[in-house]
Amino acid sequence: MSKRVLMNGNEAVAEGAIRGGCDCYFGYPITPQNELTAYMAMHMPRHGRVFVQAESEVAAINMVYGAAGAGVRAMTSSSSPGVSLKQEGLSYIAGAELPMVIVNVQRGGPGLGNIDPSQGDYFQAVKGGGHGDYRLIVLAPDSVQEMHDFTADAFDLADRYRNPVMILADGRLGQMMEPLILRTREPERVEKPWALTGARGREKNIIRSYFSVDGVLEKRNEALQTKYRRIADAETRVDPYLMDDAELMLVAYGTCARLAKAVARDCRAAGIRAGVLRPVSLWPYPTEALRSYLDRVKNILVVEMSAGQMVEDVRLAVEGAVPVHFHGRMGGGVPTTADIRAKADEITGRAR
Amino acid sequence: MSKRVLMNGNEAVAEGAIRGGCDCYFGYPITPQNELTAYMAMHMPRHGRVFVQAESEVAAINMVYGAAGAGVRAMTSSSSPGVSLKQEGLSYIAGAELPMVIVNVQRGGPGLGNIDPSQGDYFQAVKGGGHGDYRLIVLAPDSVQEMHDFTADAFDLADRYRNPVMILADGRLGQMMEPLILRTREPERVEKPWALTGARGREKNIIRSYFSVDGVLEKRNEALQTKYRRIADAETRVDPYLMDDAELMLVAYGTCARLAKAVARDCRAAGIRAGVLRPVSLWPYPTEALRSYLDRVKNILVVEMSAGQMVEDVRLAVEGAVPVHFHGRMGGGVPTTADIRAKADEITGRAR
Amino acid sequence: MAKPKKRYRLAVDIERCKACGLCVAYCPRAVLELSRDRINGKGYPFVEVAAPDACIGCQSCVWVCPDCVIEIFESPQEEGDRS
Amino acid sequence: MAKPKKRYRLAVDIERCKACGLCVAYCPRAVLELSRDRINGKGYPFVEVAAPDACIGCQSCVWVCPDCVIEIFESPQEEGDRS
Amino acid sequence: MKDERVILSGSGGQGLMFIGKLFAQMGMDVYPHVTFMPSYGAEVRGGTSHCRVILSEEAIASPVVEIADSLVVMNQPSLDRFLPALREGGRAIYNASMVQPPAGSVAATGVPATEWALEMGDARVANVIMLGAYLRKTELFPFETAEAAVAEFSAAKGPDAETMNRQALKRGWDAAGDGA
Amino acid sequence: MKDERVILSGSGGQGLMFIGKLFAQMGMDVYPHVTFMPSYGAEVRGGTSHCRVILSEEAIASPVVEIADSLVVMNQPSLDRFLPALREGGRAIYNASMVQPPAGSVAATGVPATEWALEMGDARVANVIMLGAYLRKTELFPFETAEAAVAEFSAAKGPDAETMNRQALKRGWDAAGDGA
Amino acid sequence: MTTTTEKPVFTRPQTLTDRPMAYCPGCGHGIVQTLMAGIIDELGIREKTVGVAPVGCAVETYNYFNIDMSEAAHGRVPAVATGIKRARPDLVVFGYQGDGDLASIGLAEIMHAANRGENYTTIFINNTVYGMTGGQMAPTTLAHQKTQTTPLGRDPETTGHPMRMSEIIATLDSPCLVARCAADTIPNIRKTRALLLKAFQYQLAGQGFSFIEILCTCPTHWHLSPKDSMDYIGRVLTPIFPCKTFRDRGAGHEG
Amino acid sequence: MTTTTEKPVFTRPQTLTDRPMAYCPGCGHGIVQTLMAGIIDELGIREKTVGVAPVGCAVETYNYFNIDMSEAAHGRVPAVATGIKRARPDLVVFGYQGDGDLASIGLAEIMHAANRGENYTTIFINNTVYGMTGGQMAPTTLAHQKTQTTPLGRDPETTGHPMRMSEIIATLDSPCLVARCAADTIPNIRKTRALLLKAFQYQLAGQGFSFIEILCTCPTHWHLSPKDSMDYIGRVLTPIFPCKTFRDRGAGHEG
Ligand SMILES: Cc1ncc(C[n+]2csc(CCOP(=O)(O)OP(=O)(O)O)c2C)c(N)n1
Ligand SMILES: Cc1ncc(C[n+]2csc(CCOP(=O)(O)OP(=O)(O)O)c2C)c(N)n1
Ligand code: SF4
Ligand code: SF4
Ligand code: SF4
Ligand code: SF4
Ligand code: SF4
Ligand code: SF4
Ligand SMILES: [Mg+2]
Ligand SMILES: [Mg+2]
Repeated sequence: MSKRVLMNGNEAVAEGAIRGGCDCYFGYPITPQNELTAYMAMHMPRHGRVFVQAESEVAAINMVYGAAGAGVRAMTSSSSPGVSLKQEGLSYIAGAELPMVIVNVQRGGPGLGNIDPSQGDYFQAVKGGGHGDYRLIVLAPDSVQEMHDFTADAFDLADRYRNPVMILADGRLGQMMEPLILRTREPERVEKPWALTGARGREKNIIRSYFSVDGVLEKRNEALQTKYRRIADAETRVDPYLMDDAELMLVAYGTCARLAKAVARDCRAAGIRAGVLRPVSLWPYPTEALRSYLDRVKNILVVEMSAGQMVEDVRLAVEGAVPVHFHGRMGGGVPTTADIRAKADEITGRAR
Repeated sequence: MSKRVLMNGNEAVAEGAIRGGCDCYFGYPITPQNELTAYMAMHMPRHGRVFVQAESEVAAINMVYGAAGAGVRAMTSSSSPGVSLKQEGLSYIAGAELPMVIVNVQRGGPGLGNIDPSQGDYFQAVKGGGHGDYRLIVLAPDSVQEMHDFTADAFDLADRYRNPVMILADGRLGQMMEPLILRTREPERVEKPWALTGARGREKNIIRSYFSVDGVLEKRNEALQTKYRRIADAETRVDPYLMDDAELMLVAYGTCARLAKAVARDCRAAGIRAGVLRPVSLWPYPTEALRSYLDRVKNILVVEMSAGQMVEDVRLAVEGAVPVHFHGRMGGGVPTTADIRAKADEITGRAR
Repeated sequence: MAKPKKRYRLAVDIERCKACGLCVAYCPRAVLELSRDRINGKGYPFVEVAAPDACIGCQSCVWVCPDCVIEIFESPQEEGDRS
Repeated sequence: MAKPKKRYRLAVDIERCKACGLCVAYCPRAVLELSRDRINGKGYPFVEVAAPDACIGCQSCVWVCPDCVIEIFESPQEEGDRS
Repeated sequence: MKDERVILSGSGGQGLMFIGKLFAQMGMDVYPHVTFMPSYGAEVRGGTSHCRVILSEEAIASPVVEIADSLVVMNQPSLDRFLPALREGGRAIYNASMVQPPAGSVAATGVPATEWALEMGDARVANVIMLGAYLRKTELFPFETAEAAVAEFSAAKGPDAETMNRQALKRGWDAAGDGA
Repeated sequence: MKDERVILSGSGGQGLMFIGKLFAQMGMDVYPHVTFMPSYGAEVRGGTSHCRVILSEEAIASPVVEIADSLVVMNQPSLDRFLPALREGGRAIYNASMVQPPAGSVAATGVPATEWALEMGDARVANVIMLGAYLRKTELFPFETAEAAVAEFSAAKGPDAETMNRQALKRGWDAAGDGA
Repeated sequence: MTTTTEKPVFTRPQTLTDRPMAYCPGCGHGIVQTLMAGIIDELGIREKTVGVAPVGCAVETYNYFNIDMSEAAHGRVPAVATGIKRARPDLVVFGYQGDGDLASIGLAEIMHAANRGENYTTIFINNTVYGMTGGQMAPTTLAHQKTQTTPLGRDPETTGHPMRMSEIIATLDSPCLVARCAADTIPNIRKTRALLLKAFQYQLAGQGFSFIEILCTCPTHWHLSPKDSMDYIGRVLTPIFPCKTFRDRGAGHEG
Repeated sequence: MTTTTEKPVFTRPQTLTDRPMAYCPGCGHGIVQTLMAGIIDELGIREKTVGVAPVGCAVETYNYFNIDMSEAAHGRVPAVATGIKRARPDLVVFGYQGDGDLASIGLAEIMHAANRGENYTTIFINNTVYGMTGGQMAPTTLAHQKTQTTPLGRDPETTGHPMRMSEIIATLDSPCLVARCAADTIPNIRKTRALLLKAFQYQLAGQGFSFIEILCTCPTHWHLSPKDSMDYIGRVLTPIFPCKTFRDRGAGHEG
């Protein structure tokens, strides 16, 4: 085994960002992601990089907008209520096509809710909590290792497509410690001829999303949609587990995917051919991958820590071809493997 | 014909709110809804009611939270970027179950975009732009008369369910003038024993969405979901037009629904049996109503001023039973009847 | 005519006490002490009235107590009144 | 020795002018006037140099012009130089 | 009743919104469906401010007049911009003081509204002169209806304005009489 | 290797996180899968602060121990709260200075850790005494491994702390020897 | 004169519920909230008072006061209080805020509520840190103070100097009462009580916005004992945050 | 001495593009932006200057200046400028903001950027209204001034008194230069230029945050002619918003 270190998910994200070449971090404290901000406060200056505790989440996202516009790798992180406050800024960032990384360590909602883990912000993340037609690339890690790796990857992805990338995690992934192999790969570096660096020896650059002349904004939107199709073609990520011969397909991401995998193993021990399709990119959603199993699969069980959000994307992919079932917990509740297993038994007619 | 007055949509909303018993309005200027705020500035004080120009949209939504918590009818309005800023507040309001009305006169996005009409905030409105599992009741008027009536209704609905209600309009509906019959029906008045009125002769009341004790927030969420099902059962609204024998079903709301209706008439003149299913409540979505036509309908054409947002709800309802087509314009563009007609012809194999 | 010295009774709601020690520190008469051998339900060595007779009813303990643990009563002046 | 009086040429970019009249109002020598009979492409009766010789080059017109319409040049001192 | 779709356009200060609303208001008493759409957003540019009014027997799909029955234009950019939207055989009422007569198969009526308004002592009534001419041409309403509407709309501006506007309406109306 | 699922719990200042992390760290060198989960959120209440460590050959579904192989409890509320989570035949190591011996079919080992720590002159090392006892019972690691880990973890706190912690570990380890 | 029955000198205010406060031992929030409860009792306004609790350590204030209360999103207490007071001017409304809440994320809201002269009372707990989230830098954190997000101490060159909110609020014309006090010594706690009482009285008289800043301990994140924390206020905080009344328009005239 | 060729006295600054400004006739934005362009020319920093444009009438400032520029969401200019300057400290950064942008929705951001002493220059256009959206009340609107949202005039009792931002910013320790001037008379416009120049110089010297408030006309929403608007500044505005330098730390020392 390579040398592993024990870190919690929040710290793993922070160190992933640093190794991913994050130049500037702007954040505002909120539980359950404070360790991330604290880590950045300690380590960014040590690397000669920028850490700023912003006066609010709104300020933080707009600082990121500024720094990203200036062509450096910039990042912010928060948890649910704080991420809601960033929605206007995210829409601006997407509209101005700025690369940046945002981390949401989700907690129970709605409102102040609580600080327990949740996946209640799926819609916000993948459909667009801000205004207008735009997309974030959304990655959903399910381990501390992935918290680390995905964050580092996110910076490359963001630069490659001039698009914001969100790491959608939850309080449990943020708080738990696991062994972790630290990233050593160098970040990909792309030219940013569009960045604000001073108009020396070239035309001036403008970072904007306002296009008041008739038809121009629509053209911009069409270009965005074209880019989104390009991203969907190239960057859809999925993790199939025991899916080769599965008749029961569990679909779950993040924390729930780990539970689903345990349940799948457990089911198989009991003779139920279960497998897990874990969407790793939540946008672009692995619709095609999911569809590719529909000829063999007899039932689908979606597991989420929400009232049923991702299940809509599953149903959009399935289009009625196979029954889609749902097991969800809300407001900080986390499904147990026992409950998921019971649901699986019920679906497959093996209820005990 | 009853006595009609000529008003633009923004003023019609404002006067609808006043006649709907709005006690307090809190707003912040933004085009294309400034006439609404201006009307309230002029008329609320004349009725002895409260008008406050807040320092921001964030402040405005939280003032509404305060006033609604105190048991009065409260409202705010804005346009896309401003509504994005209200997402945290809306999640709090939904979580605390406060009745209130919010109006979004949508404009082109993402980002600063432009001030032309748009339906790009559909996802935000119906899926939840804020964090956590919550729902707004979302009504989509398609005329100045409905701007007026729905706003007045919205206050009753909000009180009945202790739930925020959104009027989802667009710049065109806000700016255009049409004749209007002013509302005379008295608002429904419900008791609000939960409101903050001073703990005189009763237990204290608390307005909150924070529930830190294990399991309590989940219970709250379950109660919310139960309420949402109740709303879905009772308050789904739909407007079928020429649907009795339609083989081509156009699905569109608001501004696009008017266009769709003209296209349907036009199609029929050309021998195409077209009809329009106009969702009036966008949440709860008229899924069942839509499904009820699927045995006769051969094609569905969804028309939106977006890259394709409501079309997902149509596809969720249709589940692959009938082909679902889409025609959309973005970033302030409005479909023309000619383009919709051309698409209809293409779908029905009558392309000219 | 010299005023008769007033006497006070302190009522300590020990379950509320978090043993922060502020009342002890601010009492001008060393009336109060944190328990050396007892703890309350939350595990705190709550405050005890070590020298009840010394109390002058100045309320300093009340002013500083963050948990409103202590109530003070002025005892009747008759002899034999203290239990 | 009396300084020879300097002479100035004003270059007015009439398409930029919005006829706000500020230069006219602030010119100490009544050099400028809004046109009474001509308008520019945007429909504004742009500013005209009515009394070119009166200009003292004080730049007041430049300081107040919101649209940077006017440029000023000091003319060479030779006679016959003005066209 | 014939449906009527009109675009009224001019420069910012020429009061097109006023006469557009006035026309919509008149239409409202007669037509079941009426829309008035001001220019806003990306439309406000190039020196024109405009509005569109539709009077219709049928529900109106879009308040944005795609093909107009009539144009009322008070400056040149307005004519240039909106002439393509005028239907074959449509009518254009133009402010002859500031606009060149349109070419092509257009029933064009020129009224030197700005000149006349200046003669009348208030440049601001040029719009009502144009309205008078337009109304006469459409033959949708009798003069009395128009006069009453103008009076009502002008009332808030005081009796002088009212008189002035009545006169302006009449002047436009008369100018657009037979053969004009 | 056997999988191990342990809940370590006590009051806020008793240093459970420290020994929990230490244990996870030791496990990391041997087991492919390790999780350490601190209590947070709704779990932080009722006078207990706790963490859960899982060492496993297989991928770990949930870092929240639903059924524990072991409990390490340093105060009474901790035992009361977590005893139900201990599996049939599981082991409980309890701080005999503050906790009543558990009833039922539990392999319970009491160590008067607080008392001993006070004797050693630093109440704060009670946690390491508990760790020593726990490690001895699990038989997962030799003493030397534990000692090295304690040394490494204590290093940052200075040589005195390191010595003290080594001694504490030894004392716990010995106390939990055969028959304890 | 002799008394024959026990006479209460201090008893638990009726405005306090039985719920134990969840603050850390020795926390300043508890001192202030006990004072407030006593004042609400004294003024007899418990049944018409509505409080607005912040997000911060005081988030569950509604559990401690036996009055109607509202939670507010982080920083938005002034907006929520404005909404309540405008909706029901007959109520007595107070907003209770920490320094992160008021001076950082909610700075625009407090300034504008103050500027509008909203007729409610603000109690501002300045403990120079974010208590609830684990002791991060607040706008009021002192230069060189170590916090979770200033692990080497706050560097004024890059993170700014401590913001003096009373001074800032006092630049506005509308507030009727702006003062800073401290909950450290007995005389100071008494003064604090007097100021709070005055603030509520001004509100009752329709005088408009009042702002009472209270320097409070956070023993937990100051890493000091409760008593040392109290001493720290006088020794370290008050030289930088002077206790004084910056505005006192006096009671008397309505509106 | 006689000259033989024409000598330029004033020519269009290179920093200005050819695009006509979209402001109304006589608008103060144009006066200030012409000054700014001249200063950028004078300092020779066009190629390393980055401006941040607000949402407001000046939203398309990037069309007028021949420099790199960023749009910012309404009120967030200071955050965006902070992001840019922190990312690239070698750039010269300015934020340009209206009174709605800076004093209303963006109040927290400007205060905190000022408090952190961010090393960029703020140009604050105070025209006492929301120009872009049609003339609503701004925080700086005068008492009794009629606007779209105060149709009967601003009532200070319910909507507050005009906020004096320079005075407020000057309560903070970090800013190196805080001043108010006016773009009305020739001497005042000259003074404005001098202040703007100084602000940029201080930034170049690493002195930190500077704040130049400029009283500017909005003839359109003041319903006055351009000239009357200019006079209105001196007659009506400056008595309430005194033109003065509130802080000038002087150049000289770095950081
Ligand atoms: C929008 C949002 N951002 C951040 C948080 C996290 N948060 C909770 S309390 C708090 C700060 C508390 O500090 P302060 O206001 O000083 O109160 P104290 O706890 O010190 O009394 C923060 C940042 C939140 N709940 N919501
Ligand atoms: C979030 C958001 N809210 C509101 C608006 C609408 N809006 C645009 S500019 C503006 C105010 C402009 O006023 P000011 O800052 O004073 O600039 P001015 O136009 O007067 O120069 C407002 C409210 C917006 N674009 N975004
Ligand atoms: S009242 Fe005074 S003397 Fe008595 S215990 Fe309290 S502080 Fe001590
Ligand atoms: S001040 Fe209160 S909580 Fe603290 S020790 Fe004394 S009684 Fe207990
Ligand atoms: S330079 Fe002076 S004198 Fe010459 S035109 Fe301009 S203002 Fe008038
Ligand atoms: S100041 Fe400029 S824009 Fe105004 S009239 Fe003079 S030249 Fe024209
Ligand atoms: S963290 Fe600080 S402010 Fe919060 S309760 Fe504890 S001592 Fe009080
Ligand atoms: S509205 Fe006012 S501020 Fe805006 S451009 Fe016109 S005059 Fe200038
Ligand atoms: Mg604090
Ligand atoms: Mg302004």
